[in-house]
Amino acid sequence: MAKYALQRLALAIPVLLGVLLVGFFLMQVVPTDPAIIRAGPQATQDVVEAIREELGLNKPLWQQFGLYMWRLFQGDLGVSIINNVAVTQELGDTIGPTLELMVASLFWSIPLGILMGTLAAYWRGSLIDRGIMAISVAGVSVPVFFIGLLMIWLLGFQWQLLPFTGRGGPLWTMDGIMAIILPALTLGGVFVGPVARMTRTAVVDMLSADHVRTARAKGLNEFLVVLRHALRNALIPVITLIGLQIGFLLGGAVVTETIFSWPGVGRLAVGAILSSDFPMAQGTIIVLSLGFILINLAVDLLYAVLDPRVRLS
Amino acid sequence: MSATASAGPVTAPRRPSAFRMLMKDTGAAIALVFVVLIVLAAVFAPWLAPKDPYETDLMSIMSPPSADYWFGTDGQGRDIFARTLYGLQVTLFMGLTSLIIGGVLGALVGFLAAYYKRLDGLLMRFMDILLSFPAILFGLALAAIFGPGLTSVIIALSIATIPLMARIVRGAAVVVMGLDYIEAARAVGMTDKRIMLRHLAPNCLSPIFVFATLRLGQVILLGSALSFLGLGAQPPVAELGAMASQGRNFLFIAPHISVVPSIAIFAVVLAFNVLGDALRDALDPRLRI
Amino acid sequence: QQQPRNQITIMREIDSDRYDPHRTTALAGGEVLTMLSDTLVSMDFDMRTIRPGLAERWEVSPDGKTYTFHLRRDVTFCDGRALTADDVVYSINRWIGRTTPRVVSPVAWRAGNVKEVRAVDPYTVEYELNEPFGELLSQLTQFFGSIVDRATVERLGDNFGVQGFNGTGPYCWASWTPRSELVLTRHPTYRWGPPVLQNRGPAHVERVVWRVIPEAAARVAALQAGQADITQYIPEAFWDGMRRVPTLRTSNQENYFWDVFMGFKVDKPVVSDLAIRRAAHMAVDRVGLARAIWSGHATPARNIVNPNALDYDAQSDAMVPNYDPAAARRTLDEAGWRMGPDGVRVKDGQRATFLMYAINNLANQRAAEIIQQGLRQVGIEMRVQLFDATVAWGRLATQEFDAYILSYPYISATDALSLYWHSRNRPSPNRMNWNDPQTDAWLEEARRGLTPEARATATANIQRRLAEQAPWLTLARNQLTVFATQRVEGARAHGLYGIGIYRGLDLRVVR
Amino acid sequence: MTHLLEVVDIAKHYPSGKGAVKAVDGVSFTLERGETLALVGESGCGKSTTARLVLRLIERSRGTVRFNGEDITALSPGALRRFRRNAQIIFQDPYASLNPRLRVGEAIMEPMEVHGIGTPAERRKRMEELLGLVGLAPYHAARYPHEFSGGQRQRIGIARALAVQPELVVCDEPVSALDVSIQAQVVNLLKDLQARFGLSFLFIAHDLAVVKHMADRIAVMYLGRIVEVAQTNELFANPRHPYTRALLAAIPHPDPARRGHVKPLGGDLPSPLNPPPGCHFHTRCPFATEICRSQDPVATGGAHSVACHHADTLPPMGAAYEGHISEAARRRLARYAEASAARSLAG
Amino acid sequence: MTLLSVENLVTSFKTSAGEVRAVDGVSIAVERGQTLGIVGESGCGKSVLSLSIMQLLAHPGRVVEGKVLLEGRNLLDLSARQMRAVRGREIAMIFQEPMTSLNPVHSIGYQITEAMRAHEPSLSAAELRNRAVAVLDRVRIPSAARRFDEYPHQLSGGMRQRVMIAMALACKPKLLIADEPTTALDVTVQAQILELLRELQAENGMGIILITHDLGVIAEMADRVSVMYAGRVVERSSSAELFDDPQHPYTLGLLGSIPRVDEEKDRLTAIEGAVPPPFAWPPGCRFAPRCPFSIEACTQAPPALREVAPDHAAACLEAPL
Ligand SMILES: Nc1ncnc2c1ncn2[C@@H]1O[C@H](COP(=O)(O)OP(=O)(O)OP(=O)(O)O)[C@@H](O)[C@H]1O
Ligand SMILES: Nc1ncnc2c1ncn2[C@@H]1O[C@H](COP(=O)(O)OP(=O)(O)OP(=O)(O)O)[C@@H](O)[C@H]1O
Ligand SMILES: [Mg+2]
Ligand SMILES: [Mg+2]
Repeated sequence: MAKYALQRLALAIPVLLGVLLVGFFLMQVVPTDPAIIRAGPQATQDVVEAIREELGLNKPLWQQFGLYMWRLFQGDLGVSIINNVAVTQELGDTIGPTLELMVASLFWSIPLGILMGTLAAYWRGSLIDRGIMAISVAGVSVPVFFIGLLMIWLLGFQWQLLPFTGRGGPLWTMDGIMAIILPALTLGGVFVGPVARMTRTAVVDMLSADHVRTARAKGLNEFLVVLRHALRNALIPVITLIGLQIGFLLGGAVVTETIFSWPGVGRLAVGAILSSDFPMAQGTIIVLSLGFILINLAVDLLYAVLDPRVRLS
Repeated sequence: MSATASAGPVTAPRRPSAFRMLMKDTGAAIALVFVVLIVLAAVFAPWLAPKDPYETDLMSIMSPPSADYWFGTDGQGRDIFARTLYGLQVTLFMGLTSLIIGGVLGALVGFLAAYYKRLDGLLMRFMDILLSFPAILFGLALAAIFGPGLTSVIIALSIATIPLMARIVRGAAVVVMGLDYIEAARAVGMTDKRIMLRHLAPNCLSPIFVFATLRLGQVILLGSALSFLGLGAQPPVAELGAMASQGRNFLFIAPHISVVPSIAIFAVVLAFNVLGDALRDALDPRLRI
Repeated sequence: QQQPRNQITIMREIDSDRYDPHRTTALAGGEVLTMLSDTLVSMDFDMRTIRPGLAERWEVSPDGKTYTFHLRRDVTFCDGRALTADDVVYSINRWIGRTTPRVVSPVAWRAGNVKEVRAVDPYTVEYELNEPFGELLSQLTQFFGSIVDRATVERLGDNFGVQGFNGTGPYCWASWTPRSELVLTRHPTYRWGPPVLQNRGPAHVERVVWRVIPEAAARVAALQAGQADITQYIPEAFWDGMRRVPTLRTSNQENYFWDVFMGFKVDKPVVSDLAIRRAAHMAVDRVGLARAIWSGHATPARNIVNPNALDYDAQSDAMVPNYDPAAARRTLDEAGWRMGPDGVRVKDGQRATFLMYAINNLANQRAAEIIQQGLRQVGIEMRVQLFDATVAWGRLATQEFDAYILSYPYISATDALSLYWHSRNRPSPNRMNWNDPQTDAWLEEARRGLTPEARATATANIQRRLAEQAPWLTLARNQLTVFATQRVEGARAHGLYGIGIYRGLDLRVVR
Repeated sequence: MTHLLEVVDIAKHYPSGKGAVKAVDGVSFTLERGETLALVGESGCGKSTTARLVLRLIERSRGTVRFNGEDITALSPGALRRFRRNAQIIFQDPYASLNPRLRVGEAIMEPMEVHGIGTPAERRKRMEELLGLVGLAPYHAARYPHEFSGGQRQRIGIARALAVQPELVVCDEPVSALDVSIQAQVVNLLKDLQARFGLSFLFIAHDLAVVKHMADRIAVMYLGRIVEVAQTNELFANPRHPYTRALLAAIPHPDPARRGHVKPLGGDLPSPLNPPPGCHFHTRCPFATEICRSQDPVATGGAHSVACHHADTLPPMGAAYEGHISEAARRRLARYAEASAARSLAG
Repeated sequence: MTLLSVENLVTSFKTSAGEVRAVDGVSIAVERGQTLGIVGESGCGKSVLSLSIMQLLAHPGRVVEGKVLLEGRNLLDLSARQMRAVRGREIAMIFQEPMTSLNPVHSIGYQITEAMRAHEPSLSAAELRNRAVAVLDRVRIPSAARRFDEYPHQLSGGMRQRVMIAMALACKPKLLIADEPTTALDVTVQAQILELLRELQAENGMGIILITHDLGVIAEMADRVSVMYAGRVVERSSSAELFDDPQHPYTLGLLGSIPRVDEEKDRLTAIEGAVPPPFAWPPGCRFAPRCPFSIEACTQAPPALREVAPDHAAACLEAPL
């Protein structure tokens, strides 16, 4: 297990380097000179030069990369072109709300998706199955923003049930909870479908597996058979696939944050890109990728916990 | 091994073609017809559209669907029906282009990785790295580099498709590579190229096909989301995501402006997904993801 | 859900890049800065009468060149330090670029042609001009004239108004999350509010939260649901509906001068051709535009200056070409612009195409598309590029584009004209690159404005000239309505520089 | 005269996480023209790997393989292609051995095409001949593999292997996946073809009964090594290696009278990842002594070679299995065979 | 009383090609302490028969006719709940693939105790563990106590099959159905497992239904044999009788097809053709198309299984041959 974990970690390292490299080159290829932007439109040539010097932009590329890595290592991603705030600080402020939103969406969508998938698999071919699968395929086909807009229109505006204008505060306050419901419903809404489909497939596979027949032959009741022998095993592939789908969720999060004015990294990223705030854009992209890598790492480890074949080898 | 394997029929009834199996599934048949209609509608948008999609009618701003404007007009008094037709064109173009670019490259990588085991580790590790960036991040990064626009979106989606296709193809190809007929082909002295083209690739087509259909839906969703965020197609281009994005400001007074293009995206993606599911069931039930 | 009792939330569409009165000209900056700081004099709701501010009274020398301001003695900054004449001198100097490090305010000219600003004693400031400037007091009411604390400015450097602020306003800087939320807290010892308001201080509410909600729909719903209290950023499309909502109150400002226009760079190819510019005037249906984009809550415009503004010249209104696509085509035909195969006219191998820049907001987006379509009908192609507000200002200062859409507030004809048309103000805000010695001369005359008649004549001359040369297409004159929930009182629309809530001292939570 | 095939100390080690999987670890044998050499052993002992090494479908870790005196492990790509005309393979899984997208006729003609044998018309003719040879009809050529049963597919696989007229055919468990009745058909076919074309077979199997029926000589493999090689009858009559004895003792014979004669061998097959030191078999061997645990035994004994330290001192095994088949059964079987032959002639 | 008797069992599958009777009127019987061998080629319905007895048929399969009497009680009449009490407790089953029949994510100890817990919920954890270790010991798993917490993938194929047997024996069933328990194993391991089964039967006196396609295994293990072909029993007798006096042409064909170690033969006597798939089963005798002795009448009506010798039945018009 420890070895497996290390292996996974080792695998993550080139990926990590890739992310950082891409982040670095992002800043290299943007059509704008960071020094000029930093200096402002009226700055004189020597001011720009001074800033170039300060930022190390005159050094050869590999040295710049080293410098960049060193700064990164110290948690320095530069400052926003727009308002001079340290990128790390902005990221620090926005990462919480993003995590909050993601967790809140996964919190309900994964259990529900798994439940739906399991029910559909168990009653394969029945009306229940068809109904659930119809919902799921609709779920994977619907644009996030459509769900979001419908939520805002109906639940927020027409019926005035819930707020939709950003974060209401920390999650332990009533306001915080009320404010997160619609975004979490929206973001989770696009996740239920995929999870249900994956679960159904995996559980159907498992239900026809030999060991499930063995479990039935032992005289176990159906609940235990499904729970311990079909679903438990099905979770292994489902977890992996969920890990892969996290990217999908991330995309949804960016849209959801934008629609609901949620002060998260996704919205920050979009804003930074639209305002050509390259350091900020770079920071958000690095952070989002890192988050994704971490989640996948966690999923891999969880996978190992669930699967003794991996855990014990 | 048991003796189970020979239960195969002496004269099995000819396996029904995938197309027949598709048509047996009502949902899939409808989806197929729908997809064909959508493609036709997109291709013939200039002839089908009753109005110029860019013509602004300042006398009827945000008017609800009517006999004159079937889907109503948008905030600039443009015919949403016409714009939706053109939007389908843009959306499908975006989806297909990125699918083809990413798919071809990905399939190439997948085949090479499966065939040349020595390349496998390297290529797939690289694919893993690509896979570590969710598509949306490619979208963000490319928009950051080249500025928002359809081209950025297409490149981003192509790149994001490469590792997925590579994995699918490699997965399928590795299974086929393990089959004896590949070994037989090698034993007979065939060249690598011949084996790949004649024995390997044709037997990996089903998963490629299925994946492509399903991926097209995903790509369209992603692309329209990027446009919705303002990172993709730029106004006044009639792109469904961008249209929905513009309309959301008037959600409470003229919901149809957002809802119509959203539903159009939904319908297109749904059709591709239903079709993809049915294709998968028909071609290769083991491919369920 | 309900707001805390002592808090008021004001919504807006976009954020400012910074909150430094001498470095920003954005409305988003100004609306907050009027709460964070004070000016020497204040503007009444009639948009003409100057009232006391930090200066309780003032004298003007007979030659109109020296203004003496007598400051209140009870004024303190948010950090508790008392305000003295030195602060005023420092702030005005900073505005006009006479401090080190030098700050370049894009609107330094608004302070007049300053000879020197001196502290005569701790509570008296002498403001000496090189030439008379009839508008000085009105200009000093604007947020550019805000008095700031030198120590804080020097401590924060580039981050002044980004990471902190120190002013004498009714509210103090608490925190800023760019593009999301800016929080102000009450200045507890404040009691020097301008006499135009009922409450002279301290403010009734403890916290004012400025929340950025980019979605118009979200703002509308948030107001209706009581999640926020006040906003002036409701698209006109919603106004009629919102006015019928019983839980909301509205406040209109009649004397509101805020115009949306499209300016042409008169020295760039294609748009340098008067025929093109005049044709553009004739191709754009401004009545339709007002109806379409602003749902009828904007006044279709012709002349550069609002008819209600001081020194408006009615005659030049008639000289501005009216909407008439047929005439536009004729004009272009006559000028030798032949229709090309792609529907774009050509003359001497030059396609009738130009690039337009604008801030990326909903109204601009929509207006641009409509104008684009109108121009296309007469054979002119307008390429559009929209920029996020944060970058747009930078891009608008360049020479990359041929035309641009912007909107701006003004106080009077002189104010409006001297902002944009003096050759000295090139490249920005004179983005038209209008370089005409005659205009400059008229402008000087109007500015000096020794007699109202002389001033009126000079401004009328400019208006006529510009109507003739058509470098500027006024698209619409906006109206100001501030929407508030029944929960708050005192949200009266003011409109100075487009700012809805002036100082915010009257704001009060009633439920 | 050289041997048709001479394998000398060939090995294949697959790298793996910890150490190497020694799938084949020093195997040597020879095969003469027209002879059938069987390779038997339990699952995972390296039979298929040996087969692939012989055909150079995988690269060896060590050793040489000579075909007609030529070292094929050193062949250039062109020479290797020529070699492939002379050595072919038949697989175990009838479902995996045919490309489902190729018509059966194409599958059989393809090897000829690759080697440029004949004109298209000649190839077609030869393909039809081959189909007839394996008991199929010419009209089958236009069908796809999925339209055939397992036994028929195995015949197609045989036809494809014979298309290039090889001298050597490696049969990797060609009948293990088939039902008994079909198995008999294929075994008969292989024997007929061998007699007719003078083929040499390297015949891999784990069913000793089938091996006895097919092979001239038998090599018994255990964990990547050959432990005993002998003429078929000699091996059955006088098995000298303890493992060979255990294998023979474990066969359940279709004879209730012999019920209970099965003597299981204790323990499991060790992993080829880290085979036991010394004689690989010592962990399960009832006769193992100290020397077995430390020293590799060397094969001795010429025509009947054994790799066992105690080969000469082992107690005799007792009489080989002598079947008892009742008279009634024998008579009926004969009648069945007659009737069957008559029918197939008639039909 | 007969331990288990199956009478005229018909199991059908609804498929796209129509209804398929995979088991078509099969009757078998097992006594306590006796082993019934069921032999037949792939696809003849052996597994479907055993799953029908256990009522574990997957979806399209359904028992449409017949009786399954366990000590006189018709299992087909039981409720789902009652049937669960029978499974594992009175009839246990082991399957062909030891690799996949165990759940890879649970320890083998858990899987064994689970069976016991299902039937005796009152047992404490410690008791469960002790009994599981004891039964693992019984199936000769070395250091059983340690193995208890191991997972299937850590065991060899033979060990896994032993665990399967241990699981089946956990509740001391009266009848064990073993569906090709050794097909996937090597001969040496097969011999171990067969010996183990024989020992356990001697100890417990349980009845065994042993399904196989290997006549050698039948000869080795079975007391009585039913030969199946295409969903029907074609011959039934004691094991000794079957080999000494085979009566059905199919049985003959099978015997002729296997190479015998004790015989030198040039050619095997193969059965022509292949087993037809269920939807193509001919009317009349299903073996008729492949049978060298078939006559016109064979293709008319299915021949009944009738006594051709004492305690020896065959379903052939020609029998006794
Ligand atoms: N490509 C490979 N990589 C790693 N190990 C391998 C590979 N191929 C085979 N092995 C290992 O080599 C050993 C011998 O395999 P091989 O297939 O030759 O056995 P076999 O005797 O043919 O067995 P079977 O009767 O099951 O076909 C096995 O332990 C197997 O796991
Ligand atoms: N789910 C099913 N749907 C349709 N037909 C089925 C199904 N399961 C089994 N059958 C049919 O029932 C017949 C008997 O199958 P069964 O599995 O009992 O054979 P078997 O004798 O156990 O063969 P093997 O030796 O391969 O295990 C087969 O021909 C098969 O086609
Ligand atoms: Mg093998
Ligand atoms: Mg079976």
